[in-house]
Amino acid sequence: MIPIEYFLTLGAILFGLGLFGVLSRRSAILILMAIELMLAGVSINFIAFASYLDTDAFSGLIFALFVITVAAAEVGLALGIVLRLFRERRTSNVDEASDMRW
Amino acid sequence: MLKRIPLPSQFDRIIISGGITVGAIGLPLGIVLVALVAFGVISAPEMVFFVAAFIVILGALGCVLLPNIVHAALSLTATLIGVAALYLLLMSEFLALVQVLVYGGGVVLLLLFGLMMTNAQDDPVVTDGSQKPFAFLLVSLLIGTFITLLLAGDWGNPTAHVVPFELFGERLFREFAVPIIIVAVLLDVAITGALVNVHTASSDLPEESE
Amino acid sequence: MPDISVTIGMQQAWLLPAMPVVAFLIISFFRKLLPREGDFLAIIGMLGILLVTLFIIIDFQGFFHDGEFHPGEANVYAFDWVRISADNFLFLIEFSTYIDAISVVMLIAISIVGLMVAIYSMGYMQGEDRYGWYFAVLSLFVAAMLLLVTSGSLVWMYLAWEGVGLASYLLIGHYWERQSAAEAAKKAFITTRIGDVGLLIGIILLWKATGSFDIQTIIAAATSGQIGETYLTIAMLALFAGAVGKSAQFPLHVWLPDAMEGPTPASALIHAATMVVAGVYLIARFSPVYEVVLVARDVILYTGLLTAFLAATMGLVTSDIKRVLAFSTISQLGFMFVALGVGAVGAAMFHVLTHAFFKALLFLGSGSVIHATGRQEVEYLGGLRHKQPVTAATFIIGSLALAGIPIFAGFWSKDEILHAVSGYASPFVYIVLAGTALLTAIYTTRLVLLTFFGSPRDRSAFDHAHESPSSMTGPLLLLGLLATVSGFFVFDAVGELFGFSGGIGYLVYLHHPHAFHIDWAFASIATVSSLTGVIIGWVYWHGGAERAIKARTWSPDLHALLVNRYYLDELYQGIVNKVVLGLAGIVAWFDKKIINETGVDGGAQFIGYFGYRLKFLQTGKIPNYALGIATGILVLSVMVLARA
Amino acid sequence: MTDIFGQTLNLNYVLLLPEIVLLIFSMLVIGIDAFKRQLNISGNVPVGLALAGLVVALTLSILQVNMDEDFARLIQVDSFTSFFRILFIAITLVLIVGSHEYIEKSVSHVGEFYGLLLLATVGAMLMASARELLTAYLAIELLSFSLYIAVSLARSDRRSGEASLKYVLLGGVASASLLYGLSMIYGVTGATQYHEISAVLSAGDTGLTTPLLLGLVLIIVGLGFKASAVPFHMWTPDAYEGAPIPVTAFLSATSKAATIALFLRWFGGPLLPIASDWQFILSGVAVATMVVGNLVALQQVNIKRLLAYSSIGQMGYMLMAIVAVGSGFGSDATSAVLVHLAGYIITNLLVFISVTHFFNQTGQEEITSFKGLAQSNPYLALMITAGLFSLAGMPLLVGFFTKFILFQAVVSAGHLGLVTVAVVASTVSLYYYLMVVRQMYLYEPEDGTEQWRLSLTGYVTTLALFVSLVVFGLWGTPLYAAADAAAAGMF
Amino acid sequence: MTENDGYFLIALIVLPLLSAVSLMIIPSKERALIVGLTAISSLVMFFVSIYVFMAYSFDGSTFQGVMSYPWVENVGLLGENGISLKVGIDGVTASLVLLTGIVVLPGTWVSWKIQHRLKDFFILFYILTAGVYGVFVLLDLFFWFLAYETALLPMYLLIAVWGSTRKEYGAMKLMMMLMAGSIPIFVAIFALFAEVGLGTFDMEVLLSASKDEHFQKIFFPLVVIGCGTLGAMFPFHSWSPDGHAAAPTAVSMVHAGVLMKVGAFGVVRLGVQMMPEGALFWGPALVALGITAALYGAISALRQTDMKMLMGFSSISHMGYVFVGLGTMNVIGMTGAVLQMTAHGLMTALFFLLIGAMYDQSHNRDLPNFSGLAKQMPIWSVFFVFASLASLGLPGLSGFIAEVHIFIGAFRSYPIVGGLAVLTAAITTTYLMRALAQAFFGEANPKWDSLNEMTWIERSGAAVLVGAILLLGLWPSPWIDRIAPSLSQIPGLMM
Repeated sequence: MIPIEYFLTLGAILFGLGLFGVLSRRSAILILMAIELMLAGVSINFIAFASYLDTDAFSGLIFALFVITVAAAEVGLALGIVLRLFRERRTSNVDEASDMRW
Repeated sequence: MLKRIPLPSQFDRIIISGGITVGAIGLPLGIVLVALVAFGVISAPEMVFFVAAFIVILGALGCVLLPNIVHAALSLTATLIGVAALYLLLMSEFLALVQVLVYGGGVVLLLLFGLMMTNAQDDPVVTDGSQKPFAFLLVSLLIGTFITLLLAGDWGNPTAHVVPFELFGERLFREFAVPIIIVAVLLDVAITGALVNVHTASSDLPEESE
Repeated sequence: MPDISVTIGMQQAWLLPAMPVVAFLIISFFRKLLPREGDFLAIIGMLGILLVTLFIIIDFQGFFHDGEFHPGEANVYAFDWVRISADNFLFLIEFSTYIDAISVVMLIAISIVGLMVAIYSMGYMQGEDRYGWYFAVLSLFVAAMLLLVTSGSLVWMYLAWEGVGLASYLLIGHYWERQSAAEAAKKAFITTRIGDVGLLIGIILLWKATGSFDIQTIIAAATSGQIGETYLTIAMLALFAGAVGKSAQFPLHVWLPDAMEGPTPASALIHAATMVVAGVYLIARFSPVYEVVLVARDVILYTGLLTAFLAATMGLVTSDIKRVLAFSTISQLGFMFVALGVGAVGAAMFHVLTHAFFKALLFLGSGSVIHATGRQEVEYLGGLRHKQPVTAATFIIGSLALAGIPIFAGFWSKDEILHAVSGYASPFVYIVLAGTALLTAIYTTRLVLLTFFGSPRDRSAFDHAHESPSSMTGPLLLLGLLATVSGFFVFDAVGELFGFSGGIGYLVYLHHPHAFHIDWAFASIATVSSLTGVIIGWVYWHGGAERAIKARTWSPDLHALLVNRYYLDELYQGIVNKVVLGLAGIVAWFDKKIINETGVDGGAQFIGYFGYRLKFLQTGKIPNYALGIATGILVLSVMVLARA
Repeated sequence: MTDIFGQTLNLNYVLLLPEIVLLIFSMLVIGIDAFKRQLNISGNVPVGLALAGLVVALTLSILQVNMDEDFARLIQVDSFTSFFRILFIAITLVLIVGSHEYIEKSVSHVGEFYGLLLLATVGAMLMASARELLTAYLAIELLSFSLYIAVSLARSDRRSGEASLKYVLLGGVASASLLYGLSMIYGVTGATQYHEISAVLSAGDTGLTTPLLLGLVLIIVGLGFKASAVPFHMWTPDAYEGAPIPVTAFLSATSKAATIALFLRWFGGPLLPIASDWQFILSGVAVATMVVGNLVALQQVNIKRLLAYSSIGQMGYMLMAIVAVGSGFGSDATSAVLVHLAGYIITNLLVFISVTHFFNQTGQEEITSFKGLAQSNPYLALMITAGLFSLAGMPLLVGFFTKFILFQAVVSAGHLGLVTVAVVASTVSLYYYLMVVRQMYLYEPEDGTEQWRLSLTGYVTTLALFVSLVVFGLWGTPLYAAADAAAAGMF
Repeated sequence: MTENDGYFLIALIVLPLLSAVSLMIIPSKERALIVGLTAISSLVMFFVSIYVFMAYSFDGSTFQGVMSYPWVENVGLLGENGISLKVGIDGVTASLVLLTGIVVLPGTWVSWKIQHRLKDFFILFYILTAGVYGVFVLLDLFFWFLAYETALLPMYLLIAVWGSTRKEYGAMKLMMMLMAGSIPIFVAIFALFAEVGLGTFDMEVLLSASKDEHFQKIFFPLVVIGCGTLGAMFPFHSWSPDGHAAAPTAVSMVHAGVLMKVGAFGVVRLGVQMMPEGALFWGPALVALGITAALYGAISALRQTDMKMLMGFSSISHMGYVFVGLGTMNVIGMTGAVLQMTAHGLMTALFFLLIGAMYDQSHNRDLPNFSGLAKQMPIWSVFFVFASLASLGLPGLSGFIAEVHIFIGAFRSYPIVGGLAVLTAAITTTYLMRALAQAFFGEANPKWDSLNEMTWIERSGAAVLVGAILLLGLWPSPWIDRIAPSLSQIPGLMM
């Protein structure tokens, strides 16, 4: 069988890559995608734990299900805001959305 | 707005580049993996894991590195589908299904529409920020630390189990009724939010200064 | 009069300061409402003092018998002023009076001169601004002075000591509209205060060693050898520092000449007769202790000697009539300290008494001259004996007393001091002191000649001059009498005449029952040297004083040195300006720049600057913010990794 | 009903009545508002409905004060929950009453706005009452989602969208971190129920210390983001500045309080057995928060940003107290936190409502625009001064009492060093509060500024808050007793 | 003091607060009403203070007039009597209460001529007064600290709104420094509560509870630094000159006269009484700081020209004596320190009253600008000379009796310090005499012919202070008999 560590490592890498995306991207939508990557890493964790360690209660599965749902909702919500920003400023570049600072 | 998006050529390029990638890297790797399975060094599920993991990581890298936004979005799809494959490996078909449907189908499409509506394709400034090298260093360290911390733990030697579908549903709707209600409200909020922001009456928006 | 002495006597010594205090309070608050601004109250107070002093002297006789003084209950306990008590511990400051022969001598001087000066002032101060205030302060001074000499407790003595300083300050600065008067008052107060630092330290040191502020207890403890010698020496030297300040001894003598900015009668009382001898009184009071600490006594001796000589030389060239007298006062005080330094307390106190009379006389005389002419520089006076015969006569009497011409009071006391010094080991002291006596005679003669003889040099002043009113000449005459005869008091026979069983000599000579004895050899030497001085003075300054002017050109440097008072004022001023104010400047700079601007404001600015730098982390860009989060995650995970 | 393991599930929906009522009313508000043109109803109906819902929910919450029961092992209705329910509902109530003029004037989509406020309140209430990780997570998201939108609702203000974007994107990162942390906790303990986690962790070494530590770090990151802990605070000033002022107030009050409630629930409950593992992390974060928050506040020129940094600093104090919760003084420290939280919220509401009214009148939010307020509106100047002084912990006001209790609890738990930092930081904070006070009292108003008055509701709310500020400042017993009871419910 | 006299102590706190609240209700146009109200309430406070002082009996019990109302108890970390409204005085506070009453009375009087927002001034002023009284009479650490901060809080606005010369800077600096000073006090209070561990802030309990010696050694310096800041102890004195220069008359009076004593009193109550072993250990350091401050302040004052700056540095110097006295750790020295608090309070209040009386007319305080003021303002000058004499420690006035105790106390333990302290008195003489000679005497400067004599109100105010100075100087027993027995109960104290 596949050791659980494989999944955890993969989860960590996905999480890290997602974070990297957030840090290095300028487009609001790409940042959203990167967040999805992070959440995917989390989901892998949850499901791995659920099916390896918590076989009776499998709460992790339920958790992952909700995570996916919430992530989807968040994308919808965030996209709305991005669109609004785009309509206000003709850009989805987050670096330009820096009227407020210091 | 739509005519500005050169869909066909994009897909062409993706298919070509994807094919070359799979051919150049995937094939030798696949051969190696098959060989390893054949010689009994790794099991078949492991081989599947490695293939899926390969796709996932590659897709993730593509998502965060590719300069072309549509390419990145498509890489994300690859990743998400790879993740779904992993879910299958983890014996949860249901979640794999949800993953493909919700993410591969819904979210990515949503994102693509978002990209299109924000004219991201034409926006020359939408590339990577200046802190990319530093972010790379930082994230490498971070991943290293995470993995070190994770692997330092003694996880034992558990095996994966299948969760019966009915049990899953029963538990979900019996015990987790409140979360479901909350999620329902949450979705309602999200819709409201999206509506409010997208449907902002033009009078509410400040005059655009161009 | 034994009946009265039961009711008023040494037990009622507290009345002495109380009466003038009442006068002070009434005059200072109600002088606008009182006729003559209440000067009569001051006079009444002085009369009361004289009366009480008389009763005290009568009471005091009772302690004299068998040629010895038996104090008995002279130390009168009055009340606890401060009392902190606990197990095995008592901190007590009590108010008490103590009268002995020294006090009585002082009381006589104060009461007589005080009364004379008060009466004299009625004429002298007539029509001045702040007439009543002057009398109020005069009363305050007398009160403090009497408290000083009657107090049995060192703390109360210190209180009075500062009180006379205050009165002196107020009187020197009486004409405060004159900047010079204000400066002189300031100088007097600060200079004496520097001495008082020593006095207070001495008092506390003595308390620390004995646990008491009672003078007699302290003396008893010190003489019985309870206190280590070094410790005691330091304490007694500290006390002497107070005396140096108050009695204008070198190096703190500089205030006294300037103090002549005050009204002349006040100078007569304070800066000649009474306050300045407080130092002498203090040392005399502690003389049994100084018998034990000979090092301290030597310090007193040489300080006195140096002061006497220096002051006399300065007196030679000073032109201001009052300042000449001031220098002579300093010089005479030096004589007294020399006497104390050789242990001749009796001689010192005798000189205190005679000096009080003749110096008060001289001051009042000079006041009369100033009052009449409006000038006090001798260069502008002359020939006044025609215009002011009474003043001139009394002034000459005083001068003769000061110069030490036989039969006048000063002769007896000064001779006594010289005699005491002659018994002292080093002939050098005697020679210097005798030389100083000679100098005294010279400058005294100079003063008299320039003022009252020769021809007037300022015509308008001379024409304007007139004899002073009787309120002024009366005291002059009385004091002239005293200056003539008071020296005889030392003879037993005179004492018997006044009803003292052992003679006043015993009183003055304290516990030296061998009392006064005159050594004709020394007396003649002294007389000769005084007469020589008078003659030298006559030679140089009679007529037009051409010789004196010629002598001045003989050594202009020396003359300049003397005129400028050995440049001590300049030196002190320099020290104050350069060293003290310089140090103050450094400290003020340190406070402003280092503590305030660098430490406090700088600290605040540093914090603000820190915030200012930090706020620019807030770039407004989402990836930067996310970087913050990521950095946080990394740092925290590395932290836990390091810990795990 | 029983669950799949055959254990009974308590499905007594009465327990959730306050939340349910609020949900229904929020839907009503949103729904009616959407059709208000068609139904031809006045603009006051949404606000009336929202208030009615809040009042009903408040009544129900008060009725449930003494309850201690769980709902399907997901929600615990105990005194701790009741404390926060009442607190949160009261906050929303006061905010709506105190600033409805502003909302009607400067907020777009008023109906949705009220609905979202109610929903956010529900989210906050669930955060305080959850006893299971998933529920807690969803509650956080409910609160956050509502606020993401609410932040973006300032009418005619470009900053609003920007603020919302920052909030939502960074919030996504933070909730991913939080989830990762939760997954670790789940992986190590195999449970999502608080009491089960607690049981596993207190049973001893699981052999999985390092993953657990990683989980703790990420949970602290996730919650720290919500609580604006440094260095996860950077969204705060921008979101505060861009949001409509009542939302800013809501962010600084409800959102923060709910996060602290969650902190207490988690770190005082399931994670308490491993206190020594997270205390040092949290101390570091708390110190950084106190220092950075107060230092940067010194340099602000916008009142909302100033208050943002000030609330960051305040969060530092509370995080510090949560460290103390781990030191064996759980109940005492918790009640101290609750006291301080309540005091902080009363104060903050007073300040924000006052600022709202100031903005209504002048349209300004620069600190310098407060110039001469003491003459143009002495009442409001007094209110703002009292509020700011209370935030600085000055005496006679509630801030002094609560800070005293809070710091004392932390010292009693043995963290003198932390308190020293806190006291220093709190002194620094006085400086920037005084900067505002100075503008109001020292300078003359601009020429042509006339005296003006607040609306009636403005007077009522500010006065009520001011009175409680003073009363609790001098006689903190009711507050402390309530907090003590609430803390007792948790331990 | 009888049981019921505790009501008078409570009245001391309630009266000023009540006045402040009443003032809030009165419309600001009603000047007469404001003046009347403040006149009555200041007089009542004055007499209650005197009564409290007189009623304190010598029988030696530590705290008298003790009254306690439970406030917050049995919740959280508070046990029985956790926080209680507890009042009571000992000999030290009896004399300080009297001082407050004496200073506030003329402080109120001289403030009546303020034209700008008189009502607001008095509201803040009375809150400040309530805080000061509170610090002296409250026996619960929570309320003590509350009162302490209450006394500081109004200071900012009082100075910044009604002040002069660089008022914003001075006010902010004063406020921030004093608040920074309360940091270590705050910390020490918490530590004390935790150390005793009885769940109560009752000071009587805390005083008698045993505290670890190590603890005392650590926290005593914190208290000294904290309270020392308010007491203008070197090197935390920097607010004093600037703050005093900026403050309005009454505030300077109360601040220098009373509030600085609150700081020194804090050292007594929280430091020496609470942590005697720590005090014994740190006594030499306190003495060293004190004498440094005394010399430093006096020497700095030599170079000051602004009268209020001069007084600021002079206060630093005089407060230095207080710390010397406290550091001697013997009853005489400490009694002297408390006496010095009173003496300096009276004297410096008089100074600031006088400076204010002149500054209100001339708007100038720079000594070199003046000359011969005694001509134009004779009565004022007499008062000023009197104040100077009191300040320089002239025997018979209040300063002397206090200083002599301090000197003696210092000499018992540290003769060198004692010597330096006496020397400082001479330096004090120097700078005061210089100031007098320069500005008050000499030729009158016609530029200031327009200056009027003090008003009768100001004269009465000054007279009250002069009377108190004389009383204390000539008859100190009432004070000493109250102070010394209270102090001698501190364990470990040398007699």
